[in-house]
Amino acid sequence: MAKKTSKTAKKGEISIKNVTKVYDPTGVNVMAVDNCSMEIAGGEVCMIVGPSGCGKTTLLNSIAGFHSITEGSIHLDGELLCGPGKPKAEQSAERMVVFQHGALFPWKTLQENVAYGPTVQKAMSASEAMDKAGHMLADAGLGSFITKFPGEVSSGMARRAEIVRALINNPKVLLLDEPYRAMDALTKQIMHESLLETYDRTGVTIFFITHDLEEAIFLGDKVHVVTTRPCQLKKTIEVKIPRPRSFETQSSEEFRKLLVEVNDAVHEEAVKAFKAGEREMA
Amino acid sequence: MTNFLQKLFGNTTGRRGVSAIIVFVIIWHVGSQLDEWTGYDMLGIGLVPPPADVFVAFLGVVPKVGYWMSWVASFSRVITGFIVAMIIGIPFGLLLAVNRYFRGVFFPPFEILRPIPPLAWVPASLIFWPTNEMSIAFVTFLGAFFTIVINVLGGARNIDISYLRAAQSMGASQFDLFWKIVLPGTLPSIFTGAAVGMGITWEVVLAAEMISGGGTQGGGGLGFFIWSSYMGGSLEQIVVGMISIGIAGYLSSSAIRKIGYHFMPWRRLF
Amino acid sequence: MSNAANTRISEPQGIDMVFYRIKKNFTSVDPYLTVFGIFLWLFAYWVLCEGLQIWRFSKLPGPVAISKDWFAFEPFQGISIFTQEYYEHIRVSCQRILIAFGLATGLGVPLGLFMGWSRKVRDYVFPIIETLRPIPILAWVPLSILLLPGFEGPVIFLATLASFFVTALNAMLGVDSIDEEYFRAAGCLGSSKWDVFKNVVVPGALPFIFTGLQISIGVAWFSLVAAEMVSGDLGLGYLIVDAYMNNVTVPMVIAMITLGFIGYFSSGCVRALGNKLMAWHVKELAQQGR
Amino acid sequence: MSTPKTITKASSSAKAKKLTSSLVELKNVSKSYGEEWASDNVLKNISVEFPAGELTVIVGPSGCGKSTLVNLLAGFEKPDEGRALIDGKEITGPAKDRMVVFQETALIPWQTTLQNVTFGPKMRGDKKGPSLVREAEDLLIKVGLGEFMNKYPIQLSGGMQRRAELARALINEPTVMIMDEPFRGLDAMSRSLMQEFFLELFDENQKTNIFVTSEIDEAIFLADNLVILSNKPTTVQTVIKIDLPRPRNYKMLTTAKAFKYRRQAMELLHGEALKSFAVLK
Repeated sequence: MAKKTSKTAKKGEISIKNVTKVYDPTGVNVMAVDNCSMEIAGGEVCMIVGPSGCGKTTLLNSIAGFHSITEGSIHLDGELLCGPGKPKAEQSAERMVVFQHGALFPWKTLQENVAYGPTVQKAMSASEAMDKAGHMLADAGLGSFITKFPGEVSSGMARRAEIVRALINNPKVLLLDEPYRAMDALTKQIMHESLLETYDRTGVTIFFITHDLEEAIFLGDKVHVVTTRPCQLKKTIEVKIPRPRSFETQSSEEFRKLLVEVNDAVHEEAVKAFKAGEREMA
Repeated sequence: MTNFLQKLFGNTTGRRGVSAIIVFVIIWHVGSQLDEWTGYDMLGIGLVPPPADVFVAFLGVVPKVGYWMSWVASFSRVITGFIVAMIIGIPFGLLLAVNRYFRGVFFPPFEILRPIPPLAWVPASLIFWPTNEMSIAFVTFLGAFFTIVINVLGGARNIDISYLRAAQSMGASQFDLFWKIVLPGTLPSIFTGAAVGMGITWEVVLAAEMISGGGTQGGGGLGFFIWSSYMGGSLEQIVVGMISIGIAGYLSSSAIRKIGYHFMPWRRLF
Repeated sequence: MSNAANTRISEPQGIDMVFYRIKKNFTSVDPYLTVFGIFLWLFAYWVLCEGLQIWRFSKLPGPVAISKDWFAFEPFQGISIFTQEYYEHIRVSCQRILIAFGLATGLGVPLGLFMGWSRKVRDYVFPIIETLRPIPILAWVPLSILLLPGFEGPVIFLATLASFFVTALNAMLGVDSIDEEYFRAAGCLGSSKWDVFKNVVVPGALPFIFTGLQISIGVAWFSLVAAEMVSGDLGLGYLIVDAYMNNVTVPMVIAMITLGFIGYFSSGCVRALGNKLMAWHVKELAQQGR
Repeated sequence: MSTPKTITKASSSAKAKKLTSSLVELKNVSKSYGEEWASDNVLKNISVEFPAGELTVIVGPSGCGKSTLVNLLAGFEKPDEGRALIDGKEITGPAKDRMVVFQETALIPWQTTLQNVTFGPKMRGDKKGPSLVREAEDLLIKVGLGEFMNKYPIQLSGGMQRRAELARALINEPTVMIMDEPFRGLDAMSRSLMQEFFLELFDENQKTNIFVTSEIDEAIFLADNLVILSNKPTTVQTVIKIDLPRPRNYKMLTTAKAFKYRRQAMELLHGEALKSFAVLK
């Protein structure tokens, strides 16, 4: 198992049991998730890989409390988030989401954005929160940008600030929904290194959705490959590359072997999803 | 029909909407009668005729030829002004968009004249044009013209440059670029402009009919219908006139939507 | 061939930047075209109305006649920049617009925001607004004259009504335009309902609100002029009709031009206020090169 | 300077009508744009050769002026200095011998897929009537859009739009295809499928291909030659010859040889990427 910092003993353990989600938007039932179970240990980086539109996001949304689930249950540290009799989890700062398109409030500066959480939760006074936000942003290498609006900085910087905004609340779990999707490979690389550095510092549990295989292996402790819709667990691959990892890791022989393994599992699903997508359009 | 009813009552939004309108009519009724019942006037709407009286008045005017003649008169004014504005406005806007020199010379005067409210032109045009009818047509034209030009200009200048480049590298001539790319690319804004322009046109026609007293030569119009009801002190007929104009305006803007739908098949698919 | 690729020019600062922009502006053909265009237009106007006096153009006052009267101590036809009356009309119109626009904004923006934010409010209020909206504002003129007392009441009512619809609808669309993810993010961060309204709904809808306000002030002027023309005792719209009735054409045109200026100025004010309140939006657009 | 090579590669496609491809060269090209003081935005003294019938991939960090390079090659812009040549002749403007597939899809939204594909020949008038329509239909079937000919671009998925755009370019029988990050915005999986599809097309046509991207894997997977750009100012850093066998499939990317190329490219580019982010730390 990867090296963990000691302060995160038993924190952010997620257990997903037999979760099923059926949508009914137009009278036609669509099954997004079908009897999906997985266990995520506290302080683990769990990567979910699967074709787009396969229901991965549904899983994340039900953990975060945006969607209800139809069957099954989800527990966090033994506490029921949602399950029988309680279809929808409540939203809470212990489970922070970083969104696909970025959801820093464009009308607040980076510092105000980061300070927002503690302020509205009344965990700190406004000025304390602003101070702390300033420090945390500076630690993330954004010190000279704290008074800028998100629209003024590059997407990479905005994404870093968004992760800082999540972390200032000391969440148990960080839920990331393809946060680096729109970035080019080189920017992504830098973002990965920065996220790993953050992880090594905080040891927060990370639930990360992606369909970039290299990203999955480079960041993760475990890679869960899921099938195309409805979303089911197809294969779990343990990544035993030691931390801290650097960009050289990505050209190691070990990495290459894992990539072959994941690639085979995913490619089949990708072709299936692609064909299904074409059929749906026609 | 059942389909329509189902759509209306089948969901919460529909039920709430219908009940809101019913409540609105009840308040209208109560408000108009309150003075009679209790002696207290509710916020000055005590003078408004109750809905039932309006309905009766409506039934009263429907068989009259004069009422329908006012529809015809107003509609023909609106359509004349509007069509002339389209015919002149669209090429003018496109020219402003594609030719830099044309824009440089003609855009500033256009911008200077644009903020003057169309109705402020009414007396001047009454003086200038030989007949009342022509001056109403002119002001109507002005009302729609500015809106249409601004929309056409904005739309044409916002066309994605990559369409132009793609067409160019496939060997399209300037002529083709204009007819195959610029014009269809501007269509959505043309229709937006037309819809807004149509609204303004109705306002202007009404005002012009009221101010010029419409009836003398032009044969009334809905604006004059309201105005003469006002002069005659028939409150029910005023409200009937208002509703009629509401319907007329609604009909003309849905006509524009229909036409737009027909001309822009690729926009239906959103 | 230029050597631009190899030379480095440092970015001009402060006043130098201003000079640079001015210089750059005047090396292009645009400002000359503008001057030429305005001159051409004035010249055509002069030729038609005063030079040749062809057809019915002779009935309209030309630019020379207008400017002579406008800037005269003792204007021939009653109105100039030195007469008290001129400013009185302007004052009255502006005062009415301020009241109407203020009322419409004060009522329309909150109503629109609530319509966008709460499904329930929208379901109940929106159908009523949609039923009333197709009725052109001017169709309300006789009714409002009958129902509301005095000259001020109807005029202000009409201008308010016109801009109220525009403002409320745009505020509602503004809330619709806010990405769902911002609401979710705010929820995750532990916001109360009120926090969401204050920190997401209001700022997120601002760009649309200000687009709406810009249109709304134009519409307010439009209806105000109409209302003043039909019923009124003072104001620029009244001045136009009054001049027409008294067969003096110069004050009529002066009032028209004045309306144009004030209308332009007032929408400029709304725009400036919007840009001040939405620094983030302006900077974002600038970043995208727009 | 080398003369245009004849195509020596084994051309698997017997049915290809005529194998026409051109040699494209940039000679000492410099170009600046934007305000004069923003001198980061320059291409500086770029000389690069795009051999006939080969697939050359240009890769560099984002914002390094790759799109400007495309504009120069396509003829939308002219270099400040130096020359852009096709078969030894100066590039003077956009023409049908160099078709561009754009970063954002440039399918004309008000034309159906079929109309989009027939647009070019119709405009020039060099192909007409039923034979043109048949040719376009064949091409669309080949790219897997047989059922989508009468749909508007908005009705197609991202991947389909890209394929329609490929068909629209190919019907003009260009000698050079210029691809400006054509698969950007597609998700990683559709992307890898599109890459395989694109290579099939390439193996069949053997046109000169210039492909711009910022993804290293994509670059190595596709390329015969890999041109790595460096940033601020933009110059050519290295050209790597990629010697992987064709036809290629997705498994080839995880071979040891590909990994060697990958490591080499990554080391070069990581430095460049950090340079772009230098402002951060």
